[in-house]
Amino acid sequence: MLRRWHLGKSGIVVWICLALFAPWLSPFDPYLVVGDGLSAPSWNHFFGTDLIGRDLFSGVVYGARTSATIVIGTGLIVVFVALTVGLVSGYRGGIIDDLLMRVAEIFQVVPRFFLAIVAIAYFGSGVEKLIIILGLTSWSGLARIVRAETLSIRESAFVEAAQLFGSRTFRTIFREILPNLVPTAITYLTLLLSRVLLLEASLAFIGLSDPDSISWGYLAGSSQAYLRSAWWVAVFPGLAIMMAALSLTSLGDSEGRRE
Amino acid sequence: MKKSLTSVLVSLAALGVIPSAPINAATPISQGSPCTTEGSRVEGPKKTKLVCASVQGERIWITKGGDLVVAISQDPGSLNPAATTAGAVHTASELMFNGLVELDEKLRPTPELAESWTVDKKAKVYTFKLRRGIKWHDGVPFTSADVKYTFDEVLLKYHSRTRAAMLTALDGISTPDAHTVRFTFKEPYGPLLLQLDVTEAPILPAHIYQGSDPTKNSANLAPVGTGPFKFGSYVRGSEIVLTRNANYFKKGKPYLDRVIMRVIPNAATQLIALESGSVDFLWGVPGPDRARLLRRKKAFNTLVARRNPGGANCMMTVSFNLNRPITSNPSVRRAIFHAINRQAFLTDVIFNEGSVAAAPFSKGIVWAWGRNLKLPEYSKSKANTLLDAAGWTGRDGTTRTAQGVSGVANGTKLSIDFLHFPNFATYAELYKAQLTEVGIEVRLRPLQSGPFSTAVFANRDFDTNIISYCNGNDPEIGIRRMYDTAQIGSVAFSNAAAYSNRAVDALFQQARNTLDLDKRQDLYRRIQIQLVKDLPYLWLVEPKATRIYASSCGGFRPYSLFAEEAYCSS
Amino acid sequence: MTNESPLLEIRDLHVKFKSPAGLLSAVDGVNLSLERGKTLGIVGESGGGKSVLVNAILGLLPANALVSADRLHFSGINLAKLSKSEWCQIRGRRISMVLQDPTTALSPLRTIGSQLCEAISVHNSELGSREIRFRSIALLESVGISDASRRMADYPHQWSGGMRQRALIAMAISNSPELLIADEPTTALDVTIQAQVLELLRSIQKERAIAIIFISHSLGVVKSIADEVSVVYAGRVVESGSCFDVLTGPSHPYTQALVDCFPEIGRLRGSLVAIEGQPPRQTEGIEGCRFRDRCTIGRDRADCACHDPILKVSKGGRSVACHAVSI
Amino acid sequence: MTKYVLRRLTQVAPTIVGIICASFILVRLAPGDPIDVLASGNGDEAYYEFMRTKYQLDEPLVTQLWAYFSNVLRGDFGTSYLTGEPVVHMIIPRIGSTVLLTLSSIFVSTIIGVMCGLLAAWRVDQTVDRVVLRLSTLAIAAPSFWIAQMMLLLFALRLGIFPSDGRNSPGFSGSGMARTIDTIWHLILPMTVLAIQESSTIARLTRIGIVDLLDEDHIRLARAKGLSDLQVISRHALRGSLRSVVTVIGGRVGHVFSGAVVVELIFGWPGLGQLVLSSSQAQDTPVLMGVLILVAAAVVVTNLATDLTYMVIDPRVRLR
Repeated sequence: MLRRWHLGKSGIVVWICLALFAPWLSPFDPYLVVGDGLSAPSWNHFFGTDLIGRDLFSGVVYGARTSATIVIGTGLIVVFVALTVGLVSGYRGGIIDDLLMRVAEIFQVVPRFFLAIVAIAYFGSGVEKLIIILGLTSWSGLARIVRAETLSIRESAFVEAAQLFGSRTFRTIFREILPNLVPTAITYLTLLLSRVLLLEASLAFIGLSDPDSISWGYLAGSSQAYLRSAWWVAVFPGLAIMMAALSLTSLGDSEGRRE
Repeated sequence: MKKSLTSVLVSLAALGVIPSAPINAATPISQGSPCTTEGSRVEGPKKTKLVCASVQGERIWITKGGDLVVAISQDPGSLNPAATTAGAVHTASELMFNGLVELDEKLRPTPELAESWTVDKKAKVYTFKLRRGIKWHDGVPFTSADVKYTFDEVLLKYHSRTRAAMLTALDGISTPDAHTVRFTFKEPYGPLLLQLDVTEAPILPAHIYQGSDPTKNSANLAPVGTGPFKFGSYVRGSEIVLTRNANYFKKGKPYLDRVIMRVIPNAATQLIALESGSVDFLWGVPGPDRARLLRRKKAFNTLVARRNPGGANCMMTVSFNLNRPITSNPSVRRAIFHAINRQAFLTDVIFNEGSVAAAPFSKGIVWAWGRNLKLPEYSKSKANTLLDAAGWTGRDGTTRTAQGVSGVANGTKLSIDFLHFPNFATYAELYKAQLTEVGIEVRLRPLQSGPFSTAVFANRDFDTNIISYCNGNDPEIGIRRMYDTAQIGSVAFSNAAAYSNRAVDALFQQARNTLDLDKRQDLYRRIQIQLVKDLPYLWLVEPKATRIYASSCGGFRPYSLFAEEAYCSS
Repeated sequence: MTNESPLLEIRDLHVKFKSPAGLLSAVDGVNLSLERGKTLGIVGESGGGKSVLVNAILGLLPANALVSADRLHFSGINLAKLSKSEWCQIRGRRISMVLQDPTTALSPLRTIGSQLCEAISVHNSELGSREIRFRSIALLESVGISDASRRMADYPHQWSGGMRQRALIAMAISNSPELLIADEPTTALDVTIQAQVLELLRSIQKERAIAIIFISHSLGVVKSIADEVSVVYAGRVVESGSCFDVLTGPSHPYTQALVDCFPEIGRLRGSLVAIEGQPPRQTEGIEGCRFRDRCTIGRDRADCACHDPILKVSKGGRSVACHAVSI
Repeated sequence: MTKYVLRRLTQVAPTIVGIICASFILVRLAPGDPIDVLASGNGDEAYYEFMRTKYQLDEPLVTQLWAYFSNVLRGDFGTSYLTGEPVVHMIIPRIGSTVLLTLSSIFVSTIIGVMCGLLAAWRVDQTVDRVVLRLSTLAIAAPSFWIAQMMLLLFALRLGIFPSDGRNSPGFSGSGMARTIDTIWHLILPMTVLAIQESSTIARLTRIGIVDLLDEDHIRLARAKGLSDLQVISRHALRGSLRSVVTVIGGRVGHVFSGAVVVELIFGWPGLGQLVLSSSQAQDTPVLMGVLILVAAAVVVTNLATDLTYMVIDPRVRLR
C-alpha cells in the first residue's frame, strides 16, 4: 500500500513538473514544424515527429500542461458546485433540497460523453468549453455525498446543542463537514479526474477536441488512425495518459483508504 | 473463412485428392486480360466461369456475378439523391438511378436516359430525346413526365446546387411528348449539359412520388430507379444491399449480382476489413496506410478520382475576411501567400493525393482553369519584407505588432484566427505552424458545419478560414458563388471573402450567357488574372481521392455509377 | 490458585498488526485467567486493546494480525494451534460472544428467527427444522421476549435496541457455551435498558454456570457483575484483582483516575474528574511507563521515564504495574 | 411500500420533464443554422426561407418548446433535418443494437466483475487480490480506443477469428438460429471491449463493498457463531453485498452508454452511438435531442429499477 501511494504521488509530481517547466524541458516549440512528417523516434526526436513534422516529445511535455489545466479546472468546478449545492441542499432541506436534487439528478442521468458530444457539436470545442462541459456534468455525485454528510451532521446532537446556544450553525456545519469529507472527496475526485483525462482522449478520437492547445488527449486521440503506419504518434501520448490516470487512481485508492 | 476453405481445396488439389481442372496450356487467360471473341470459358482450379465483356470501352475477360462489398463512412439515412446534395446519400444511392446525360472523364456529356439533344443557337432552349423502352425497377415505363416532375418538384426545391444554378435562369420545362423534354431559359444558359448527370440531377419516378412530400416518401428508404442496380434491403446504420437490375437499359450490364454498402465509420476499421477480406472497396485510405498497403502486397489496386458523389473538383481554399483591417490589406494577404508552403500541405496533409493549386479555378475543369498564372511562391523573406512594409514589425521569433497600420492601433499584435471543420485539423495545425514562423499568431477555432457557417457567413466573425470549395464541373456551378458580389450574405459556402469587383461580376455574367467554349474560356481567364492580382482567397491544394480495392475486383469508374461495369472474382 | 486448571488461561499474549507504517502493537504481554462459572471484567478506555484481546481469544483477528503467546489455552485446548475447522467447533458452541451494538450485530436483511436458528443449526446438524425453531422460541422466551413465536419472523429494524440485545444474548447462549464474551453489551443502550440487560446476564450466569468475560469502559457496570477485574491500558494489564478490592482500593494511578470518573464508586471528592489526554496510539518505541504523560504522580519521576513497569503480583491475587506503588 | 414506489415514481416525472426542457434550451442556445447543413454549401435565400418554414424554425421559442414537449409526450420526436424522416423511425432500429451491446456487456462484466471482486475481497491483501487490483487499474486507465484497436488488430486481422465490423456478415440473409449465431459472432469483440473496462470497475467496487462488509459486526458475529468461511460468504456477505453490487450496476448504465459510442464507432456497430456521432456532425437537432432524451430516460428507469431492487433485497426499505 505504501508503494502504491508513492507511485501515485510520484506520478503526479512528474506530471506537475512537466507542466510547470515545459518550456525548459522540451527541446522544440511543439507548435512548429521542425522535421519531416512522421519520422520515427531518434536522438533528435525522442518520440519521433507527428504528421506535419512537429516534435512529439515536446508535444507530450507541453501536453502535460493542457491536460493538467483541464483536470484542475474540471476539479475546481466540481468541488465548487458540489459544495454549494450539497451544503445548501442538506442545510436548508425542504423544497430547495428537492429542487436541487432533481437538478442534480438531471445532470447525473444524462451520460457525460453524450452531453459532451452534443454540446461540442453546437458550441464548438476548446479547452475552456471542455472544462465547463465536463465540470457541469460531473458535480452531482459529490454534491450528493456533501448533502448526506450535511444532513447527518445537522441532525446530530452536537449541532442541536450548538443551535441551543445560538452559534452560527452554517459555519459549524461547514467546519464540521469539510474535514469529514476530505477522504471521500479525494477518492471521488481522483477517480473522476482520471476519467476526465480518458474522456478528453475519446473526444479527440472522434474528432471533437481543440487543436490549438496540444493536450495528451488530443495527441493520442487524433492520431489513432496512424497507429499501424507510425506507431509512435499513437503510443507515446497514450502512455502519458495511462500513467497519469494510473497515478490519479492509485493516489485516490491510498488517500481514500486512510481514514 | 472463405480463405481457409480455398487454401484447403488448393492443398487437396496439390495432393491429387481432387482432380484439378485441365489447364489450357496454350493460352492461359486471367480475369482482366483482353478478349475479342464473344462467349465464355472455364478457367482455373476453381472452375470459374469467365465471360468476355465490355468494360470502359475495352473488351476483357471477367467473372460475372458475385458480390462487391463497399465500405461507406456514414449511414445515409435516406436513399433519395434528388432531394439532397449530401455525399453520404449520393454515395449509397446513385447506382440505382440515372441522369439525363453522363459526363465522361473529360466532362464530355454522353447519352444516358437521353439518347440525343439539341440546343438552339441562343442557348436558351434545350430539347432532349429520351431513350425508349426504359423501365423503372417496378416495371412502369420511364417517360418525360418523370423528368419534368423530378425537376419541378424535387431538384429545383431540394437539390441545393441545381436549385441555386438553375431556378432563377429557368423559364420552364415542357414535355411535347412522352419521350421529349424541353428546357427553356430566360436568357442564354451555357452550363446546362454539365448539370444533368446522376450527381446533379438524378431522375425519380413520378408515379411513386407524385402528390407526396418528396422528403418523406417511403420510397426514400426503398427507392425505385432506372439504374444498374435495384434496391435490395437497408438495415439502418449497418448496410444497404443493391441487387442486379436484369432489365437495365444498357444490355448485359451490370456484371455484379449484388453491391453491398457497408457502414464502417472508422477509417482504421475499414482498412482492417479490407485487409481481412470482408470488404472489397474503400473510397479512400489515409496516406501512410495507403503507401504501406500498396508496398506490401499486390492484393490491392488503386484508382484516383477527382469526382466524388458529393461534388467534383474540390479545392482546399483559405478565405480572407476582406472586411477586417488586417486581412483587407492586399500586401498582408500576399505576405501570407508567400509564407505558406503549399507543397508541405500536399505531402504532409494529403500525402500527395492531389496537387498544389495552380490557379484560382480547379485543374479539373480542364478548359477553364488558368494555365501559366503565377501565384505568389513560397518565400519567407518576401513575406517578411511585405509585412515589414505594411507596418507589421517585430523581432525574429516573436509576434509582429502594428506600427502605423491604418485601422489598427499601434502596438496591436498581428494575431488572426482560423476557422475550420474539426476534420481539417491537420490543415489548421500546419497553417498555424507556418505563419508562426513569419511572426503571425494564429488562433485555431474548430467548428462543426453549423456554427462554422453562422460564424463565417452570417456573422462574418473570422479573419481567415478554410473551406473545401467544390468547383463543380463548370465554373458556373461551383466557382461563381465564391466571387460574385450578389453572393455576399448569410447563405453558407458562398462568397466567404466578401470579394466584390464589378468587372469580375460582369465577366461571370457574360460567361454564363455565352455558349461558345473558347469565348467562355477567354472570359474565365480574364477573371482569374484579376483574382490573382486581388488574392481574396488562398488557393491551397486540390485533393483527389484514391479508391483502394481488392485486386480480385476491377472495372471501377472514377466518376458516377462507379460499379456499373465492375466485376469481382469471388 | 486452585488445583484445577482454569477455563481460560492466557500468558504473555502479544498481538501486532502489519501496516504500511510497520508493525503496530495492539496487545502487549497480557496475562489473564478465568475460572469456570466466574465473571471477569476487563476495563479500560476505548482504543486500549480490549476488543483485539477478545478477537484473539475467538480467533477472529484479521489476516494481517500476528499473534504470539506463551500460553493461550481454553479448557485445556491450545487455541493458538487450532485449524479453521476446529475453530468452527469452538466458536458459538463453547465460546460465544455478545457484541456492543445490537443494531449492527444483526444482519438487517434476514429475520431474527433465521439468524437465531442458524446459531443453533450450525452446531446441531442432527436437529430438524421444527426442533430448531422450537428451541429458538424457547430461547427468546427465556431472555424475556414475549410473543416469541410470532416475532421470529420480524426483521431487526422492527425491534427496539434492548430487544435486539436480548436476541443476541439468546443467540450467544443457544448452545450452552462454557464461556461468554460480552464486548460492551450495554454501551449502546439506554440506562434503564442497560440495567435490564445486566440483570439478564446475571441471571443467565446463575442458572447456567457460564463463565463470562465482561468488557466495559465503565467501572460502574463492571462492578455490578464481575468477580475479578483487569484494568487494561495501551495493550497492557496495569492492575488486576478481585472486583471489590480493585474498585475500593485502586493502586494504579490509571485505575484511580477511572474510579474518580464514577463518583458513586469512589469516595466522593466533590467533583468529577476527567482523565486528560488520550492513550498512545502507537506503543512501539515508547520509553518508560505508557501512562506517564497522563499520570499525576509519574510525570516527573525518573524511573517512570526510563523503565516500563512490570506487573508485580501481591498476596490476595492482586497485581499492579506501577513504579510508584509498592506492594 | 406502495407509498415508497409512488414517491419514487413522482420523482421520475419532473426529472424527465427537466431533461426535455434542458436539452431543448441547450440546443436552442447554440449558434448555428441547421439549414446550412441541408444546403451543404449551396442554396439561396429563398431555399433558406422555405426550409425554415418547413421545420417551424421561425416560430417563437416558447411556442417551439411547448410544441416539442407535447409532441414528445405523444411519442413524436419530430423529423430529421437531414433526411426528413421521423426521428422515431431512425432511433428504433438502432435501439436494439445498442441494447444488445450494452446489456450483454453489462451482463458479462457483472458476472466477471462480481466474481473477481469476491475473489479479491476474500483473499484481501493477498496475491489474487493484488493481481485483480493491478489488472483492473490498468484496464481502467487505458483509453478504450486503444483496447478496441488492439483487439481488432489481433483477433480480426492477425488471427482472423472474429469479424472486424458490423452486426452481421455482409449481405447476410439467413434467419433464425443462423442469424443469431452470426450476430453473436459479431458481438463478441465489441462486447468484450466494453466489458473489460466495466468488469474492472465492477470488480473494484464489489471488492471494496465486500471488504467493508466483512468488517461489519454482523459478519463478525456470524463467524463468532461458528460459521465456516464459506457459510459466512454465502449466507451473509453475498446477500449483504448484493445491495452494493446492484448500486454499482445501476450506476454503470450511463457509463456503458457513453463507452458504447466509441466502441460502436470502431466496430461499425449500428447503434445509437453512431447515430449520435453522425447527427452531431450534421447538427441534426431533432435526432440528437431524441437520442439524448431517450438515453437519459433509460438511465432514469434503471435508477428506478435499482431502487425497486433495493426494496426487494432490503426489508428496511420494503417494510417502511
